[in-house]
Amino acid sequence: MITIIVIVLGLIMIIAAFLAIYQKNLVAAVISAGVISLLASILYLLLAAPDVAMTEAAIGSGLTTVVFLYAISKIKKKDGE
Amino acid sequence: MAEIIYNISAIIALAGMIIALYRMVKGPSIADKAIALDVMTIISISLIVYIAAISQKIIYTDVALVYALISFIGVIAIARYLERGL
Amino acid sequence: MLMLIGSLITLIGSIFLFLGALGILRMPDVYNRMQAGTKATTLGTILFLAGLALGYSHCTCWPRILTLILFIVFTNPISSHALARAAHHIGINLTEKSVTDKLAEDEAENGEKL
Amino acid sequence: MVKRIIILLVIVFFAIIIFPLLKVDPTDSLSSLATKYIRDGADELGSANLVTSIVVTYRGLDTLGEVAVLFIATAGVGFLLRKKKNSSANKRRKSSEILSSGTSFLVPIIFLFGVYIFTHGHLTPGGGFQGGVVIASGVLLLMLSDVSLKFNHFLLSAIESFSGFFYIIIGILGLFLAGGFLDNRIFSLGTFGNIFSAGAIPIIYSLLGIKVGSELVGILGNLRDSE
Repeated sequence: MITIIVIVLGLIMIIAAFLAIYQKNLVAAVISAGVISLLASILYLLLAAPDVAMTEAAIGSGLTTVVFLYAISKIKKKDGE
Repeated sequence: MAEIIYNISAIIALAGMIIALYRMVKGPSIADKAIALDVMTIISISLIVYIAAISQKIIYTDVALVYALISFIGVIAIARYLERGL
Repeated sequence: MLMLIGSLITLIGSIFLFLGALGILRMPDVYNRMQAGTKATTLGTILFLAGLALGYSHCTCWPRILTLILFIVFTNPISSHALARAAHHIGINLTEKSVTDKLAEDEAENGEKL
Repeated sequence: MVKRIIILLVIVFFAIIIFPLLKVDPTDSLSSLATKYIRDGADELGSANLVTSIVVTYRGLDTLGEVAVLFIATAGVGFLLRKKKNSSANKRRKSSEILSSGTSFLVPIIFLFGVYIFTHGHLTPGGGFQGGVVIASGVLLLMLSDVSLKFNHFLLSAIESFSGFFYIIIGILGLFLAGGFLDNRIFSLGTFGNIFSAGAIPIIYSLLGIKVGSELVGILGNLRDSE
């Protein structure tokens, strides 16, 4: 059962990584990166590391998304001027 | 018997996650992708509690608590970026 | 016996989760997808967690699961609302079959973007 | 075409590397140092979470280095981003009623949960970094819902420096009262599994949480208030 979960989550992570690289829209790429860190924390939990899973959950899903979005909005503002 | 039904439930939830991924690949607008991210977050909270239950460790549910309290901030940030309020 | 009841509740919850995911695949526009992805998955998660807490009562304690359910009930509608408002603001159109758009009516009445 | 083939080869290579990890049993072969930590750690330091006692006490100097790295990152962000001269807060769109009232309800819960995470670092998974990130996420929610929120950067840096200062002081106290730098046995170890146990670990983790939280809030505030 655990093996099935690991294989399915790994496949979803690979697809999301491809999306994050090949997408033209930067915000969509940021969302794909968020999915990767979402599933990575479940994999850390399955490898018996709840500390790392909690760090990944707190940083990957909230803070890095916001930092990327701030950076993208600053770049867009510079391009508009 | 009961364990088999629990496993079937987890597999159905995983199938829901794959469908949400399809919407994230296809989704015409950014808002569609953000909805797919929201649904995947909810399903992963369920899966974390399932893993905590079948591996008999209470402390794993703390990770699910962090998820439920923090991950919606990312979706709100995407929404505020879209409406130019960031 | 308790475990069997809990597993059946978890099965119902997982079916709701699956239907929510199917809703965001099949619904015609962003707003319909949003209500499928919020309402159905919130109910599905509540049932899923309650079933697990009932079946594995020796290792998933009730207070934690109740706190988790409360957090999900509080946070999920807020993010969905913010996303719907943003989608309306950037001008994503409703599907052709929809009959009313109260936010657009209010904005036309006040003469500004709310 | 060559690019696609190279990508495919890289994927196959990583699959070969990662697939054996599925069968790893985390308990099968341990080095002698790890065996010593597992055998003696709980009795020696009195912490129910072994990872915490390794991170804070046995490898405490590394944690000090990590916090210093985070501090340098904050200083770099503050140095590189220019301050905005005229405030353009009214150019941003205001948030809705539901978001602001939901925020005023949720932010105290998020702060309380962050404090729970870093004060229970020796009993549950979690600790200073995780609690600090949760507190910074609460401030981030305030920033997202209130467009005219002002930060007092001087107060933030004062909180950050004082918590770092007391962290070092506790480390030096360990040199005199116990076995070495950052030893947690300067207080009594208490009952195994209580909140007030494991010596100085809860105090060190509280200071770390406050420090990490104020540093991350400083980064986010600098990113928002700059051009």
